[in-house]
Formats: sequence, structure tokens, C-alpha cells
Amino acid sequence: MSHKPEELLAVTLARLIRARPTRHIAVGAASPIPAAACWLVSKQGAPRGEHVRLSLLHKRSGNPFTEGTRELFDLTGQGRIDLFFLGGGQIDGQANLNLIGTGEWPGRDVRFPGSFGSAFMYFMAGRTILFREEHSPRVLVDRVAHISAPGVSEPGVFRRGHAQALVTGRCVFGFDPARGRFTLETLHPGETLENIRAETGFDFDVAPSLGETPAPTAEELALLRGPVCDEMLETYPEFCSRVFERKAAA
Amino acid sequence: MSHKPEELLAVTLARLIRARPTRHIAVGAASPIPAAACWLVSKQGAPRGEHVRLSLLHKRSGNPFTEGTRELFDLTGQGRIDLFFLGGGQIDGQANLNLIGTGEWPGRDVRFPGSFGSAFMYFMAGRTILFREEHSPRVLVDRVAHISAPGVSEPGVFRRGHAQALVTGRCVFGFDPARGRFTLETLHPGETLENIRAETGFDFDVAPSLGETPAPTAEELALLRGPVCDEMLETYPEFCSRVFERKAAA
Amino acid sequence: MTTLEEMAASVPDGALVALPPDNSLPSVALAKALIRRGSKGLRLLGVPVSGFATDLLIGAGCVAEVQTSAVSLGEAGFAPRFSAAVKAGTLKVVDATCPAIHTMLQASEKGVPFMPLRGLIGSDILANRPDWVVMDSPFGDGERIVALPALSPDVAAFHAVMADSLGNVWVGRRRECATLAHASKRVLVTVERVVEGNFLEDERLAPGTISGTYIEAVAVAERGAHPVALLDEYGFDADHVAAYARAARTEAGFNEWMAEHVFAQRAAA
Amino acid sequence: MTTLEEMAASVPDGALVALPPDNSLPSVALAKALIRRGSKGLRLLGVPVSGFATDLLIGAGCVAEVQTSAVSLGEAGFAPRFSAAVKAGTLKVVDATCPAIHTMLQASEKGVPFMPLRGLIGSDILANRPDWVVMDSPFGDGERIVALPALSPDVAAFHAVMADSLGNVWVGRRRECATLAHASKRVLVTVERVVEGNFLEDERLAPGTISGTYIEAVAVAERGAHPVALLDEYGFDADHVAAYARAARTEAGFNEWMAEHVFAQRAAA
Repeated sequence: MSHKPEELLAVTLARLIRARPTRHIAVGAASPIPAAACWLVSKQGAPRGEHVRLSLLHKRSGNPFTEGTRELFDLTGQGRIDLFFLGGGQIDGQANLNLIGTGEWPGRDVRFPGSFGSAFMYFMAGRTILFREEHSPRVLVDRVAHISAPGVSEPGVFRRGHAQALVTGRCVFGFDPARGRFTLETLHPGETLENIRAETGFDFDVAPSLGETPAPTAEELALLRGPVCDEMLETYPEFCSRVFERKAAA
Repeated sequence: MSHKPEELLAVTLARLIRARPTRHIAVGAASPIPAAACWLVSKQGAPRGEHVRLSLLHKRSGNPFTEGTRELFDLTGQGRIDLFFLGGGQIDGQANLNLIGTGEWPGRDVRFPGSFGSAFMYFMAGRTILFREEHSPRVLVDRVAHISAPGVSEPGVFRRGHAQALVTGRCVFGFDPARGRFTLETLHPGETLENIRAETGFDFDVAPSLGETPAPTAEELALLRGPVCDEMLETYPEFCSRVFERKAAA
Repeated sequence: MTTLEEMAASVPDGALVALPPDNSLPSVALAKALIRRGSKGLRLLGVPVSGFATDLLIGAGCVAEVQTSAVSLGEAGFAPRFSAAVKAGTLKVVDATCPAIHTMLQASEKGVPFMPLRGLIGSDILANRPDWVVMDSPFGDGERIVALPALSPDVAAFHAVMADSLGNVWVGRRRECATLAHASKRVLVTVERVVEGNFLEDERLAPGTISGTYIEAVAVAERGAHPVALLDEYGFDADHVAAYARAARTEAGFNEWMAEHVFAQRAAA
Repeated sequence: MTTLEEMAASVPDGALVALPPDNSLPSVALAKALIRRGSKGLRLLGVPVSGFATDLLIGAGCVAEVQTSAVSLGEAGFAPRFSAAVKAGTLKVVDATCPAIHTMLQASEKGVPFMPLRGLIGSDILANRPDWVVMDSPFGDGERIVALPALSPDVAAFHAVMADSLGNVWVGRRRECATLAHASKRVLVTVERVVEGNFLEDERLAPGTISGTYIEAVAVAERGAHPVALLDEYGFDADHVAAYARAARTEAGFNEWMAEHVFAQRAAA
């Protein structure tokens, strides 16, 4: 069954979510692909029988929080958020994130919007999946110009979680916080190890089992295009129209 | 015009309130006399043209707080409460308060209910009026058995306010935090300096101007028995019936 | 949904159980169910003070320790079974002051190991709290201030007006219950009723709602705060509390009151 | 009650002005009035990030400094006048992270000089904040943690749904506005409408109400959050913001947009 690249990414993220126990996911990024992945996990039913709770921060109605924007951070501080998604204008080989900008502080060359809650969430969520569609030496750099949120922390600094993986438009990297290094796990269709090396500014390890990122199954695609799309139409009409070819009722 | 002892106390407290700039008073104690004093100040109109805000913590409807019981303490921490009332199972000559009890900690002889917020409010309110109707060596002691809240603080400890005065059923003492001592200011009708010394367990100074606590004026009594009583009927029906001889509508 | 008696059975002996006081949605119904199940060794936390439900639990012998800023029946006076237990030395009392309890819960709510609080220095409350420490301001301005450790109750229990289909509960302006829920490991809520829908979708109800995220179980207990008031649902039953205060002056009187008002309820149920 | 233009006139040049972002009741109406009055040297605080109103004020030359965790137009992309000002070096940017801004305001709300926050260590945000200090846990457990100083804005401004006869304002679930109000020296609120009564007497409205205790002035500004959404009153006007984002790519386009959407409003009023 043919599928769009966004569908492959959503299914790939969903499999990473299901790989570990996950009770509560917060999705704060503007990107609809992590949201689709979370809804897919929710619609697939719990991998271990547990209910997966989603807090979608961009949902227009029924905002899950009643203490204002503070509550997401408090909730995460309490250890109740098992998984968060982060991206970055730059990501380096130690999983450091730069959401500030390039050039002299605070981003005199290119200024990104800013760090949002990353300097807290990356430490306090149970784990983080890094997601950035653009996979180029511009984004995946040897060393970020400025660290919004560090990939690893020294002893004495409380840290609950780290990056689980980095998913890009080209491949999936796993991350080992003890070694502070990424390992290339799977290649999306059409990619080669050589191409990944050329497009990646940081050094990484290669999994002995390196293979192709598994394509979505027919069941996964049916869920994405049906009930997942139903849930996303209100918040992401443009995405649903482009990827799933469905429009919200007028 | 004849008056009840409670009316003298309410008027005396009201005059102490009006003696200093006061924008916001919180009344937390169960005693209705400070509440009557606050309502009297409010009904008299502002001494300097400012509006006096009352937060009556025991008001049954229209509780002023929407952050729960935390808000009173936060409000006081912010410096927005100019005046609070405190009492004590014991009060000593340094204005230390004991709301814990007597005998071995935590009050093996007589246990009082506990400190409530006194260990914070006494430091953080703009000033405190101490009020205790019983004036006896049992209550006014040389040294409290346990300090719930200290009357004075050492350098390096943030303290916004202290006791302004101690009003009892027998007299009015002023308090000087720099010296940590009370000064007898006025005697209620029928009291003598000798009697106050006999009934007070702590040593105190005597104001050169020592005189009688001024009786309520006709205007003050009219306000107390009319509009002040109107405001208090819902919360303090027994008090209004006993002191003002008015009953709430059935 | 669970039943009140199942909810009580889920609270292990010895647990640190947080209860709001009489002006802030205590679940008197759950306190009575804990007594009926024969709870032992509970460590109660008053948020930030303690009232009627705490006196019942102490009198019934369920409580080893109470951490609180005061125990009182309000207009009805001292809490008689608390006073008797202190005098007898059968109850460990850990005194606090109201904002300190709020602060320790807020530290858990924010996921920080401690929070500072002004006041307290020079009070014997501090002198009797080895778990509270005086620190110098990290900004080098010479201020000494108390650092209070985060406190996370094993179980928080309160009585809300209503729950919805998703397990959200509505507590109105009693937002200390929200902080308590955020700070606690398990949250058990009794309610007057369960209604269809999702409070979080309603802008008028959402501000007084605690998300089901924090709630482990909800049980219906009609008039579950009685004799305490429940917002605008029902008022404070002063006669009932005064009658209790009179009866509970003696252990025999307390036991008689319990037979009628706590144990007879199960027989009737 | 005051007017919008009087309210704007009361904000002194150079003030530290806290503004909530586009999902949290910004007073776009007051931002426009500040531009019309020719405010200068404002120091803006994003609570905890900044959006449309901040980009307008920066573009109009009212802003010397912005302390925030991000400046963004959301779906409409980067904030164009913010980006231009950073590139030109005409704007001081003090970067923060969202929970740090909440925490600094909560410290003011509680009247403590600082509060700790986890995270942050190893981030260049911390390295660029000499006012934030790393401290050792006072409990001797070896944890290193950041202490954030209390932050008290000179002025907080937001747009509420309604005010009542006593100056209480209703913000529903956007309780960050309540913390902001508690933490700030002056609070200026625009509203859609003023209604009779006292929200604090109504158990359904009280939980979303900020007491008039904290509010200095209220002015009516109908659709005062537009183009941003206001709870269930009106939605986000994505077309309007996208059109702004396109126009404001250049200074000339921005000025043209301002003439039509900011300065023409006074002429019409």
C-alpha cells in the first residue's frame, strides 16, 4: 500500500512511543506529525493494556489545563509526563538543542523564536523524542551555536530523562545518554549510510542491525486516515487536507 | 450613652486601625469584636480618604479568595495586608505568642488548637493588633511556654511588621519593637494601674499620659448598632443578638 | 467508579493521608468509611489545618500522627478527641504553620526538592522541625530564610461537588484541593453526583475543575461533607458539630456518638 | 472605570510591562493604545512567551528590552519585527525558559525572595543570566539547583472577558493571569464588558475570577484581544495574523499595516 512520507514518520514515531511504557504524553510542538503519532498509539490501544493520556497543548477547545500554562511544567516536574517531543533549529551529536539562534548571543545571525520550555522539559520528562523533518548539515551540526537544552547532564544535576531517539526525514537515530552519542538505527526508503553521513554534521555510530525503516502496515494506514484524521481535523486542517486528503466539514 | 464592654473594645480597636494608614485588613480570628471594629472603620469612611478593604476569612458566602486558603498567606507575603489580628493562649512581655499549649511540647498540660498562620502572618503583615479579652496572669505571662510566633526578630530575618498594640478586657498596651516592651497606654473604666500590674504576668512601661480608654461616642454606637450589625448578622448571629440585641431575620 | 467502602479499603494502614479542613471540602464520608474498615496508624496531614474528620479518626484510634497547623472544631471549640490524645501521649503531633504546609505541597506540585518561606525563624515550631532548615539567601544579600522540603502525601482525600464522564472533578474556588491533588501520589475523591460530559470543554466549569489526570478514583457519597458545608450545595450543620463536641468530651460519649453516626450507617447501607 | 487611552497614558516610559502571549488573553487593544500614545523604552516580559502584541510594540519602536522564552506568531511563523530588531541589534533580548518565568512570578506571588527550579544547568540561557544562581541544596543531598529571583513587573496588562461592579475580573481557566496579577505592582485590565454584581458571590464564576484587590484599573475594549482568541467568546483570526506577518516582513509594510490597523482606530473612535 503506498503511503506519504508524513505517514511513515507518524508510524515510526508511534512505534518508538510503544517501545516503552507510556501513560501520559504531552505534545507541544506546532508540528502535526507527532500529534498524529500519539493519536495512532491511542487508537491502536495500549501496548500493555494501560490507557495512554494525551495532552495536546495546541488543541483549540478543551485545553487540558486549569492552572494556565504553568500546569504543563508542573505536571512534568511531578514526573507525570512520560514523553515529550522536541525539535531544534540545530541539534548536535550530544543531543544538545539550539532553539535560540546562530551568531553572537542571542542570535544575531539567525534568530529562532526561542527556547520555550525546552531547558526544563528535556530534563524532567520521562523521555524525549527529538523530531526534525529537515535532515541537513545546517540543522544536524557537530556543535550547536548555543545550547537551549543540553543532551546530557553532569552528576548532581537532577535529570529524569533524555532523548530516546532522533527521527528525521531521512532516518532514525537512537541515543545513548551514558555515551552521549547517537546510533543510526534505520534508514528511510531511498537513503544510504553514505548519504546520511554526508547530510549529518555530527559523528555517529551505526547499529550492526542497520536496516530500512519499516513501512506502515495496512492497519496503521487505515487508522491514520480514519480515526486519527478525525481527531486532528479541527486543529490541523491544512495537514489533514494535504496528507490524508480530507477536509473538515464547512 | 451607656454601652456594652464589647462596644468599647470594638471602638478602641477601630481607633487603633485609623491611627495608621490602612488599605487592606484581613480578619481571621473567630472573635467577632475585631470584625466589628473593621466594619466600623469601613462605615466611618476612610480617615485619609482611602478605601479600606476587608477580607473576612470567616464570611460564609463570597469568600474573597479564589486560590483557596493559600491566597491569604500569599497576599500577606506580597505586602498587601496592612493589618492582621492575632491572639494567643499566652502572650508575654516581648509580644511572643503561644498558640501551641503549655507543658512539654507539643502541649502535654493544656493543648491549644495550634498556631494557624501566626508564625508567618506576624512577620509579614504590615502590623498586627493583638487582642485577647481575658486579661489575667494565666494569659499575660512573663515568658510563654512555647513560641508560636516571636514578637521581635533578629537582623537578617525579613520582617515587615510587629505588634502595634495589645488590647485586652482591661486596658490598651502599645508595643515598641525596638525595645521589645509593652507600654500601658489607657485603662478601661474601673481599672487601676495597680490592678493591671496584679493581673499582668509581664513587666511593662507606663505612658506618662496614662488615662482612661475613651468611651464610644454616640455616632460610633449608632454605626455599631446599625450598619455594622447589619453586616455581621449572617456570620455572627449569636454576638449580634447578645451585644446589639438584634436577631437575623428567620 | 468505585464504592466508598472499596475506596476506604484501598488506603493502607500507616499511609500519609492529606485531608482538607472544615472550610475546604473534607470527605467526612471517606473518614467514616476508614473508621469502619478499621484503619490503623494513619499519618494525617491537615491542609493546612484539621477539623471534624480528623477528630473522628483520632477518636476512633486510626491515627498515629497528625501534621497540621491547628486542630479545631471552629465555633464548637477545641477538638475533644485530639486534645485527649495529646494529653494521653498517644498521638504524635507535628506542628506546622499554614503557609508552610501550602509551600511544602507547592514544592511537590512544581517538582522541586524544596521551597523557601519567610517568617518562622524564632518560632518553636521551627525548633521542633528537624526537617526544616534555615539557609542563607543564595543571592548574598544576608537574608536568612527557611527552606521547606517538598511533601508528597501517599493519599489525598476530599469531597468535590461533582465528577464528569472522564473523571474530572469540580471543586470550585477551593483550589488548595488542586494543589493537593497535584502534589499527592494518589487522589481519592468522593462526590455528590456524576454528570455526563467533560468539564474541561466548558469555559465556565473548567476553572474550578481538577483534571482526571490526577484522580485515581471517584466514589459517589451524597452529602459526603456533612456536617461541613459544601460550597452552595449545603450549609454547615452547627448543631450537629456542637452535639458531637459535647458527646466527645468523654470516650464513652464519643463511642456512643460513633455507634449512631458512623457504624449504623453501614448497617443501613 | 477608565478609558483605554487613559490607561495607556498611565504606563510610564521604561516600565517593565508583563504581557501574556496569544493563547492567554493578551490585551492587543492596550498594546495598540500604547503605540498610539508613543510609549518609549518599555521592557516587556512574556508570560511565559510573547506573540502578536509584542511584535507590534517592537515594530513601533516602543520597546528597549524583551524578557521572554520565545517570540512567535505561532502558525504564522517567526515574529518579523522581533527578528528584524534582533538582527539590527536595537533590542535587548533576555532569554528565559517558560517555567522559569512562571517561577519568578510565583516567588513574587508568595512574597519570597527566590524559588528553586530544576533543569537549566548546562543551558546557555543560564550562562547568559547573571541574575540566576546555581546553589547547593540546603538539605545536603548533593543536588545542585538553580535559584531564580522573585520578579515583580511594574505593570501587568491582559484582556479579560468581563469585570463586575466591584472591579473583579473573570479570566476563566487562564490562571497564569491570576499569578501575574498577584505578582505585579500594578494591574491594568481591558474587558469585553462590565456586568452588575459580584463574581465572588457566585460559586460558578468565582474560580475563574481575579479579585479586584489586585486590579488597579479596568477599561472596556470590545474585541480587545483580536486577532487573538478569547476563550469561547471569539476565535483566532488566522487570516489577520498571516496578513500581518506578510506585511511586516519589511518596515514599510509594517508602517502601512500600522496606519490602517492602529492609528486609524483612534481617528475612528
